[in-house]
Amino acid sequence: MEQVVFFYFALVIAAASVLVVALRNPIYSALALLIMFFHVAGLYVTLHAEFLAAVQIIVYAGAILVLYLFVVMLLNLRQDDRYHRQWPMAGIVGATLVIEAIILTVMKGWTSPVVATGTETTVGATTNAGAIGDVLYSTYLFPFEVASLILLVAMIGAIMLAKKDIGEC
Amino acid sequence: MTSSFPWLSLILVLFVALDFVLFYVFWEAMLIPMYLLIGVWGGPNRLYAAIKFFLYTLAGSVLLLVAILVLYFYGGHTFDILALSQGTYPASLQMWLFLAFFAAFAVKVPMFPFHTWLPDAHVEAPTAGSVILASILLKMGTYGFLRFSLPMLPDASLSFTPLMVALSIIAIIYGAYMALAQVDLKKLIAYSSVSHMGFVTLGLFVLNQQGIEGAVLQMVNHGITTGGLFLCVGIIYERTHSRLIADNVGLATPMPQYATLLVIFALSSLGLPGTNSFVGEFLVLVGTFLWSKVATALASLGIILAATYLLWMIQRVVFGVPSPHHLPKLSDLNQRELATLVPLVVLVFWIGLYPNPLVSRMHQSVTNTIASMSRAKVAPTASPSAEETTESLLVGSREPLTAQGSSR
Amino acid sequence: MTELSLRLAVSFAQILAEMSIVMITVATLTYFERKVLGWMQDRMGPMEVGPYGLLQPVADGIKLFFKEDIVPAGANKAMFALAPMLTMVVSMIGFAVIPFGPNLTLDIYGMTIKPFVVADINIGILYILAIASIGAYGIILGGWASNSKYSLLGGLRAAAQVISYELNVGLALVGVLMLAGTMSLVEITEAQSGGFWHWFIWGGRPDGFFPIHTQIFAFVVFVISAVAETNRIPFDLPEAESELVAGFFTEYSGMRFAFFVSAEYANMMLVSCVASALFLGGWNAPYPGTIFEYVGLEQLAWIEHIVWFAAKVYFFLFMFIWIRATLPRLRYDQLMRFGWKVMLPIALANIIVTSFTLYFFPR
Amino acid sequence: MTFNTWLKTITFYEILVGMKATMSHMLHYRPVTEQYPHEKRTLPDNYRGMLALLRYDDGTEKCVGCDLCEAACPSRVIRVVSAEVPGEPTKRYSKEYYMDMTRCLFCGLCVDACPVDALGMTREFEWSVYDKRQLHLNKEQLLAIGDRSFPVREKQLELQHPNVAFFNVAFKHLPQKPG
Amino acid sequence: MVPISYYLILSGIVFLIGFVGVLLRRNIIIILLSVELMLNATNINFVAFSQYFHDVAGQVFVFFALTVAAAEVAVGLAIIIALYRAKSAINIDEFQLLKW
Amino acid sequence: MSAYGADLLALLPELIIVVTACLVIALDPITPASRRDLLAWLSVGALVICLGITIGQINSVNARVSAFSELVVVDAYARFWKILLCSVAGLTILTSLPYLKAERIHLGEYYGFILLALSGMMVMVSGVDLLTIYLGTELMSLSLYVMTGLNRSKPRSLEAAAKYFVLGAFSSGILLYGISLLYGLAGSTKLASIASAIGSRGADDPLVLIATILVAVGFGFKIAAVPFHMWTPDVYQGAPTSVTAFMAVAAKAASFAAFMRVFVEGLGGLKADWSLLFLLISVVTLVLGNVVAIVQTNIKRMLAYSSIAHAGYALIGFVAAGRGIGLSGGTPGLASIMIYLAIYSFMTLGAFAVIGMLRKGGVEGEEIEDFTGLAKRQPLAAFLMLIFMTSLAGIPPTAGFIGKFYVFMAAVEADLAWLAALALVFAVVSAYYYMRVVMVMYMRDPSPSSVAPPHLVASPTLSFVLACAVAGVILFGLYPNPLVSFALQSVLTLK
Repeated sequence: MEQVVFFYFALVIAAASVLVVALRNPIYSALALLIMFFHVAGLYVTLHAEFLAAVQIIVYAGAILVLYLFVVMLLNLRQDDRYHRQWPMAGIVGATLVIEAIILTVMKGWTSPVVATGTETTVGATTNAGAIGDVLYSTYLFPFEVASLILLVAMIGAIMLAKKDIGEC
Repeated sequence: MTSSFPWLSLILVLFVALDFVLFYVFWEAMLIPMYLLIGVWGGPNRLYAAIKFFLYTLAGSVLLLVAILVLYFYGGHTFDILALSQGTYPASLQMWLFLAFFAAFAVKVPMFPFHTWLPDAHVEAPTAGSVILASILLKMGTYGFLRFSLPMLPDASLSFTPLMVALSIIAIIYGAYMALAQVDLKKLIAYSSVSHMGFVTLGLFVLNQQGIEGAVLQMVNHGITTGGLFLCVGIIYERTHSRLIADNVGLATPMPQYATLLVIFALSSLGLPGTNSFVGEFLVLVGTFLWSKVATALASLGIILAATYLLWMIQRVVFGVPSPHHLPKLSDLNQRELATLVPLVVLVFWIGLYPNPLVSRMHQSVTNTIASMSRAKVAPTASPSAEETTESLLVGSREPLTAQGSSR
Repeated sequence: MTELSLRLAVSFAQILAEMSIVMITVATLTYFERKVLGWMQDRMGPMEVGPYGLLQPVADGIKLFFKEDIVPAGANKAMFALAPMLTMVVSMIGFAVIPFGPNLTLDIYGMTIKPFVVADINIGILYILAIASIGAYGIILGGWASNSKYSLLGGLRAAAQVISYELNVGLALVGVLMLAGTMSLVEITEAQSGGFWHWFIWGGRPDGFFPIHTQIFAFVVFVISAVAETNRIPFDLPEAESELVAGFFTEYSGMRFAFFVSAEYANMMLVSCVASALFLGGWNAPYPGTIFEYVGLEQLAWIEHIVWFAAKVYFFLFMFIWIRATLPRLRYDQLMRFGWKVMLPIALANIIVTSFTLYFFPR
Repeated sequence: MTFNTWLKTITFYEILVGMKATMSHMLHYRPVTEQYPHEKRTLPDNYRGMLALLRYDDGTEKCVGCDLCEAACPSRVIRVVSAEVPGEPTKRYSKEYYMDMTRCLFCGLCVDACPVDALGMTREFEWSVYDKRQLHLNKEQLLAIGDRSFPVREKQLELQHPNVAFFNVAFKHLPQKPG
Repeated sequence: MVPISYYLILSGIVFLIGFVGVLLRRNIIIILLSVELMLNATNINFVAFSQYFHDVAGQVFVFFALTVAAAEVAVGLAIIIALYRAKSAINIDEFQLLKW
Repeated sequence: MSAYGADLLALLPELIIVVTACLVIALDPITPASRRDLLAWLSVGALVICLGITIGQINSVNARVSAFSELVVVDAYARFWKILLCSVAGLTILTSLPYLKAERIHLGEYYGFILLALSGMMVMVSGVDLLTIYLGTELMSLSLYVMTGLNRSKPRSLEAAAKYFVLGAFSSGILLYGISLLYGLAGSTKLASIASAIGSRGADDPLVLIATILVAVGFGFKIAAVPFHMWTPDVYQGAPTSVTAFMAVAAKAASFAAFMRVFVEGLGGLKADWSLLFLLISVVTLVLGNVVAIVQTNIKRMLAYSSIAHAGYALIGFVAAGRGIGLSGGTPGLASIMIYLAIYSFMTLGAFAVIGMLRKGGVEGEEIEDFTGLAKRQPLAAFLMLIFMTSLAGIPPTAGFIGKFYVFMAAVEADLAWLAALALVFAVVSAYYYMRVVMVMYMRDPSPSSVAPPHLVASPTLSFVLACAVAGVILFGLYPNPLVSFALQSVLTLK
């Protein structure tokens, strides 16, 4: 059952990813990406990461992709039926990575990893969101602050760049 | 222009440096002022000449740095030239190091295949630049051979001797032959420089007392004589604004003092007995004779050719009828020019007639050099410290580099 | 397998019931909106179809159902068809986590079923936010796919507005989350039991009345942002009739139009449910316990709870209409400035103040 | 900004006042709506409704086919095809008379222009139809409207209008009253 | 139980598609969408490993990656809009002032 | 609150910088345009204080001090970079002051962004968890994207920002994927546990190799190593000059710092593998950077390729470190990178300051041709440029030589004499294009067509920056011992 669910999600994710790259219309690409985001969120739910699933939808689908659509519409982009001239390069890179992946799975696969025995909080004690919240404000306080700075930079930077009239000295 | 000279004078440090890195630093530091000297105050084609000079010399010397670093690790983690001279190195390593040294020094000398920058640089450089180039910079190369190649890499030097001698003789004959064809005074002297420096390298690599002493003496002589010649060309250039032989004919009448001095320097350059070059070249040829008679014969050819092109030059420049439109400009030497040239003339005759003070001073060090070479030949792995280093290299447990180790 | 199918059946029944409740409410809402607007404007509202116009929603539905479905030339057909469906579906599935009544559990064949909430998931609020954020897609796509300037402008405005105000909605809820310490709507509502002053709008502590944790500012921010989020007057910039004809659904007709409209009403209902559950104590009565319990009919207490919940929701819905009857539409820059420069700082300040009060006066 | 205005701003005072106003209207519910199909308001005397062609009381049409109404109409509503009365070369009547009511703006200029008062404006206004071709009225329909809107006609056409005598030299061969 | 390698392969495929998309497409928006694909592939990895190790650190990393992605998008789209105002083009090979 | 007291104290410099950045951004709207200088001086003041604190920490703290549950450390290694980065940021601000005014983009936020970027870099250099390193990288990159597009009136600036952004996002995606694989290997993103996991799994696991390659590629973009360099010339050319200077110097240094820490502390077990990889990369970088720089006519573009080439030189030190034998065998290699980058910072900053100064004179001083006859117009500026170019070419007695010297020494020690020789040959190639600038300045007369080139007046701040840069180049060239010993001591804390 779990495998069936996984394969459904995986199939849709992969197909949607291909569509994102292959479709000519940016709007269609964005919508394919939306489908992909939903299925990734579904995958998270099967992995018992409900918090991330919700955040995935809220942030990726609700904010990031809406922004993309907004910009696509603002700039009123229609068809884009041209590809870059980098077919050979992309082909080579892609083929190399595919071969690598095949080697990876066939030759060695995933051997038993080292199970972490650190001081990390483990999932299960409380709810998923609770667990993440706990570590976010204790163990990961410092990255949290750095992330807030990143958002500050993004906010001010976006305003500075997109503002129509800029104050000059 | 004046700002370049203090910087250039730092070259002197190069000749007294006992630290290899210090040597290298000053070796390279000379490049920029010389580059500017040629490039800023030079002739019409100065940009080409400057960049050619710069790239040739730099390209040669970078390999020197690698060689120095390799020596550092094989010679007991030190940059002390004396200590490194004591060390012994595996033969194959010596070959590589010698080639690296060769690239640096041969460009500077310049030896035969690497000499093409020299005529360009000389022609385009201002007089002062030419003088410094000829008198000092070229000696850096031969000094390098004498100071590093011979004592540090005796086995390689020995193996490369035939090649070096061959190159030297080619330089002697080729330089002289090219000088014959020149119509530009400066280019003529530049090619004669190539030829004369060939004598120096020839003397160095015959690896005996006479040869090396002659080479060292010839280094000094070349500085004096060629410097004098370049000064003479500069003086005439200031007056007629031309360095072409065809433009400067018949100077004996309007400029008798100048003509006299020019003739003296030219004769010195072709090695007339009684002048300084004769002593040097003679010693070199004696040394060469001990090594190979054929080589001596071929090298002597250079002297004959030198006589040809120099005398021919004298004939054209000093004698004949001066062109009328140049005549008003041809005033004889003034006090300053005399004060510059006369000491050189004094030196020409002093060394030519009484070279003993110089030769006796260099005698001991040349002996030491030769002795260190023979020591190496006898006992390839004599130094215990060197042995330990090699051992540790082979085993592969090197001690970490510390701050003290890297400081000079 | 039987258990699974049974569970599916139960869930299906719950969903069906909830959907019909929502749809019926939406239908009545369309009626009441017109009626109330009429009353407030000294009119009568619909009076023709049925007694006092009561069958008007049915008539509207039939009319829209039989109307010609027009797809504009140059429209992107697939997207044009997709947009209303997306909007509709999104507005419907949000109700899954809303507790309509008390947290009872029924045991049927060994299964535990919560009859008044379809899915009590522990990230209920995040779920609601996620769903609300997807709602913008239908609008944006509808606006884009219509190949019409009005629609495109409406879609653009909707995108900007939804993003701006969704932030405020999310931040306004944070104070409540901190007070409740959970993200499940059921548990949040339960935490507000015990009477009027225990509702999170006042934030009274269980040990007595002292509304230091009051969330009234968050409540105001939430309500205003919710109005904006549902594109209602005075924030109906995306569908401004007088400027953009009807904004993103200018080109829609028939059932697709109906979808958009009913989705808007469903959204109104959803935010009303969330507001009552989070700020006004959900199904809790404004007095401790229930009257039925005092009378001795504990089994029927849920009826009272549901009535209270419905009352609160309908109060909000009424307020939506009330506001519509009162206020004119904002200008676009006013809307943005209000959202970013007024609502956002208030919401942020509320979070800070709440966290401080919670730190010094823990619940 | 005084404290008072500040306070009003943060408490949304003006908005609350407005909401109070709407609420008070709702609570004091006095609708001004008239349930139109069921109760109809009285029309004013000078109401300008549907156009109609009139007759004399002996059933003769008043229209003499002079085309002045057609010329006066700003919306080109009217089309008149006039013809001689058979056998009486000096007399004319409107053989065909069309009005496209979809275009009419009920200005009344045609009525003013009519030299014989053959046009009248009725008080009919409920003319919504499903097919707008039905609003392209011909002479019979217009006369019918006139008949039902003005059942009482003037008695003597000679006395009716000074112009009539000028236009209608004799009355013997006028078209007969229908049926 | 789904083996962890399945997740790994899935994320590898998605990453690859995103990678190829970046190289292949010329529309800057689609390039950025492809970058989002790459980031999502990463997140799948993290969540899968996090579940595998019963360790919440991976999920925290995803949380931060999401934050960064959002910030990047904000800045990137601002740049694109500013650029579009200046140039009316968003295909990368239409930027001719600088050699690509 | 008190629980984090010690942690906060350890990260006091970062805190000060972040607080100042916020302060600058907050004060900017209420500062009149004529008084914006004050914001710059505020930033510089904060940097000076930070510098003081960081230097003060050297004596008081000699061990690794972990902070915030071992996500960041304060050790001598981090402190070395922090001192360097703080100085560079301060000098950049002083350079920007006249430049931004001349470009008419004197915005208060600019200083805030520099400080924020700096704080990102400081997080990078002190992070020992891939999470903090990643976040620091992103903080730095985002600030730089914005700063690149600062000059919005010029499409070139925006194009540069767009390119930088696209490739930056791409590279961070790759880096993140590598990090996720490493997390999968070790079950933690801490460098220490990654090291131990690699130790227990062995280096021949293909997954380990793929993760390593991906991380290396991600960092390769940041340090502009070939073949991940394509953004560099465009971005350097398009960005405002002061931003370019900051990018070329501080961003590269910080990226290298994080790069070294990740590969030495985390992936040290794979030394043999990655040193081979970097060997290839460094050779390609050297060749391409130096050869392509020759044909450039724009000096910023030329310096961009030169910066690529310099990354190649620094990578040699890295290869040498990877080849190092024994526990601390890589020490000289790593120290040589630190020395190299410190010196590189001074000379590049100086070069860009001169370019920025030319802009101030009203000359669009970006084409190499614009420097024609500078020696005649501005002997001092030309002389300074000469010194910087000489140093970049690595000719003694300037500091550039010292940098190369230690790198090559490390290379030779690691039996890579051929690599050193190759690099030196390309140093000669590089000398060609550096000397071309000198040639243009000194050996060409100012073109008569240009109407009376304005007399350049260096503002006091710019003079100070130039003085610092020249002092650095000359002092470290003549007496590098303090720097060398500092680097050697610092690198020892890198486990």
